Amino acid sequence: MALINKVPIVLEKVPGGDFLLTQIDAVLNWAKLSSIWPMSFGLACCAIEMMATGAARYDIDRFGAGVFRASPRQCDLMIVAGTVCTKMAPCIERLYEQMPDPKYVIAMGNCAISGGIFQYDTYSVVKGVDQIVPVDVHVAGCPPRPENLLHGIIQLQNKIRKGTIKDEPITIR
Amino acid sequence: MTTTTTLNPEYNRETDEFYLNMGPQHPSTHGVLRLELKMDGEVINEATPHIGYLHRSMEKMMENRTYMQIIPLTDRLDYIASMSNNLAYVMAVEKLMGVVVPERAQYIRIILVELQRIASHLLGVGTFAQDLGAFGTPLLYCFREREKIIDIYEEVCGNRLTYSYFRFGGVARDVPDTFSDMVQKYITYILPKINDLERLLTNNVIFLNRTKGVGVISPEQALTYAISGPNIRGSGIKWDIRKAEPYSLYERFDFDVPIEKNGDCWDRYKVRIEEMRQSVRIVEQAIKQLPGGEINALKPMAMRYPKPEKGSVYFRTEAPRGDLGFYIVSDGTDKPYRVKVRAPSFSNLAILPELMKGLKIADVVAICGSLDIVMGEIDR
Amino acid sequence: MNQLQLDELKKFFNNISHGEQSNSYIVPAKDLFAFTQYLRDTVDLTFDYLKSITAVDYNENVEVVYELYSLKLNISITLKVALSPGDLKCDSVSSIWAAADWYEREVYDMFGVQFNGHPNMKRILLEDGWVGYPLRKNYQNKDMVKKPV
Amino acid sequence: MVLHDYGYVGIFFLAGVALALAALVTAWILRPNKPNPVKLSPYECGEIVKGSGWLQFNVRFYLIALIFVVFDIEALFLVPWVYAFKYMGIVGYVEMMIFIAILFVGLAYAWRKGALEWH
Repeated sequence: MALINKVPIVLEKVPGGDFLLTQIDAVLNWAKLSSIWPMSFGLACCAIEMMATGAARYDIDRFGAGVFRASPRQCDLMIVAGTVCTKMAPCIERLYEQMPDPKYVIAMGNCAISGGIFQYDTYSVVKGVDQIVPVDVHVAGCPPRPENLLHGIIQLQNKIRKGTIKDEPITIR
Repeated sequence: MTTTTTLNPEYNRETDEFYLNMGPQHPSTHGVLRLELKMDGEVINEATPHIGYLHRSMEKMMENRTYMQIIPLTDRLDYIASMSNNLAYVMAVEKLMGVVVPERAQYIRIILVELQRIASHLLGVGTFAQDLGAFGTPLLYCFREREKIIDIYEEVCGNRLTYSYFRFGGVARDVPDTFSDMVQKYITYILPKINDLERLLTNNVIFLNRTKGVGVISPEQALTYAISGPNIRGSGIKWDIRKAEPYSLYERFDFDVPIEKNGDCWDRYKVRIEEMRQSVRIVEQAIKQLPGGEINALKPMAMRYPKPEKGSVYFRTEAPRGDLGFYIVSDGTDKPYRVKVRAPSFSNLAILPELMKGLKIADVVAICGSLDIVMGEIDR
Repeated sequence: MNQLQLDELKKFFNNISHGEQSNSYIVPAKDLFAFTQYLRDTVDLTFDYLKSITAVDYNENVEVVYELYSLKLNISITLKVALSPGDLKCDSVSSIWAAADWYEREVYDMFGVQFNGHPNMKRILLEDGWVGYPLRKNYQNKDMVKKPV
Repeated sequence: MVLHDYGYVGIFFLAGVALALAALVTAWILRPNKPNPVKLSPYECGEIVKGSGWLQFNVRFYLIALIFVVFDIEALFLVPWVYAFKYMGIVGYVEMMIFIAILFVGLAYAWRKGALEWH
């Protein structure tokens, strides 16, 4: 665990420590949520909508999430945009593992949420990416409009805003 | 396999071969394509593409759906030009059933398909320039123009990317009355923008060094690998299905087929730019001659549950990426017995290993961008 | 190619019969290679563009369908080769058209038709270790859920 | 307390080091540390790495790197000289020209020896 997680233990003994703790949380969470770097990881049609969100009209940069990094080492957010197939599943798992903590996943589009239109009569589609990686936000739509994706990112920011360093959720691996 | 360097006799050492995966998650492979590269230093000895990372078993699904339920599936084949997929599939079934589509519907179809060609080429050229290092500027310009086309599509069929707007016998609904002046406004808007794009890219020194003479496809190679669309016209073969086998009302419009001679990445890019201008010409003529009249030959029930008699049909159209064909075998029931999609990007990609030998890794990116492949229709 | 040219073709290949459509021919498997070679190499035919190779599983036989196109004559023809489900063997035309390499690998991947003489007869779309050929009508897969009609 | 000129340089140096260290330490305090074998495996576009990177490369890469370093340092020395050019007479000019000439001989030697060829 990081050193910062030991600070609350000390702070509880100090009177008014909780107040200080919430301030530290606020600063850390604000830093995390205002620069979520997504990984450029388009699978299918939703990738085109993700590019349209990154383009000028819908401009994902307003939320600090416009820097699409190529390698997972520099990303905080994996937007699974498209259909997850059985041949691609191990790669998605490996990419998720190779992202540094704290990391988040947005399942964009019905295919990533639950297999969507490819639910029946398919032998090579993974019905939902949450069978592979823990998903934070589901963005429905086929493909979801860029506004939906922006709404998903705002929901993710709200989720990060509620995080705290006191009891770091241990991700069961 | 080791190769010896020719630098200097004293320095003659064997160097080992280096394996590199330009894997499924890569910014410049235009989707989930994996290129396994065997390299000596920077020069590529052998490149083998691995596909199938987006194989969604579409052809198996199509065997268990009625004809109309397949239309949304065809949208997701080549998801950058889904209007053209719809057209190819719907016209194939119409040919099977022998339905004559009314004039107004055919005009609406041609206008929308040619606008789709402009949108698809815009995205193809934008990502091609982005891969070659022009980070942002051309891509954002192209997306701005493309968003305007998508506005027209939203007005007409309500969706941004997957339209499912065509039906057997015509189109699903009539176009709104603001349609013709929206298209008219777009035509006068887009032509100077294509010139700006050309001024920005075509004679740019960096763009030239990266694309001129790279990935040359000779006409014989183009034919034996069955590549099609702007890629084959880039190698000097004047062949366009809209002219060779005119379907729908294409023989009414005069437009010419742009070709370039020496078939490198630069020429394929120039063919795409020129094709955008030709598509604008077609839309211009089509919007002027747009007739009135009803928009669907079949009654609603016959339109939604067609039952073509036993037989098979192979129908192909000129999609933005090339020769998109549908082979449909019907056994008289309301579900097709077998649907085969002949995807242009499938054979366009097959030529990649042939072009890669001896080039550097930066050229892989240029060639992959210039072939303008889409993984959705390769993996089906 | 109208009826006249078919009779002229029969001189060379006597057991080619007419398919149900105008431009489709049923070709026995054993002289497919020679016929396609002839189609591509004769100067006035030059079917140099192989549109696609696909297959259809009719339960009693698997039919491999070749779609050819000649840019010179601007004519498309279809060749159909019927294979018995027991031994799915066919000659590979990848030495005539290079596009056939991937087409045949896909037909092998989906139907299990072996193309002898093919340089790299492996699966192309599915993982290498995949069992079974998905597009065959008798393909069973436990996680393939039937669409409720 | 009159700080000799070098005192200021010392403070400037310390400030630089302190800033760099501050960034590193805060990062070390804040970042979670959850290593696992897959996370530590090298990233290759989502695939398992085949072959290894530790192999004999062509020597030309190393030579080009060396030559670059030499002429990069030369440029480094040129910069202060350019600023001080007004206050130096002809002596400074000749001195620098000798320096450049020596390096030019180095370049000629490398070129003649074939270190710049790429194939």
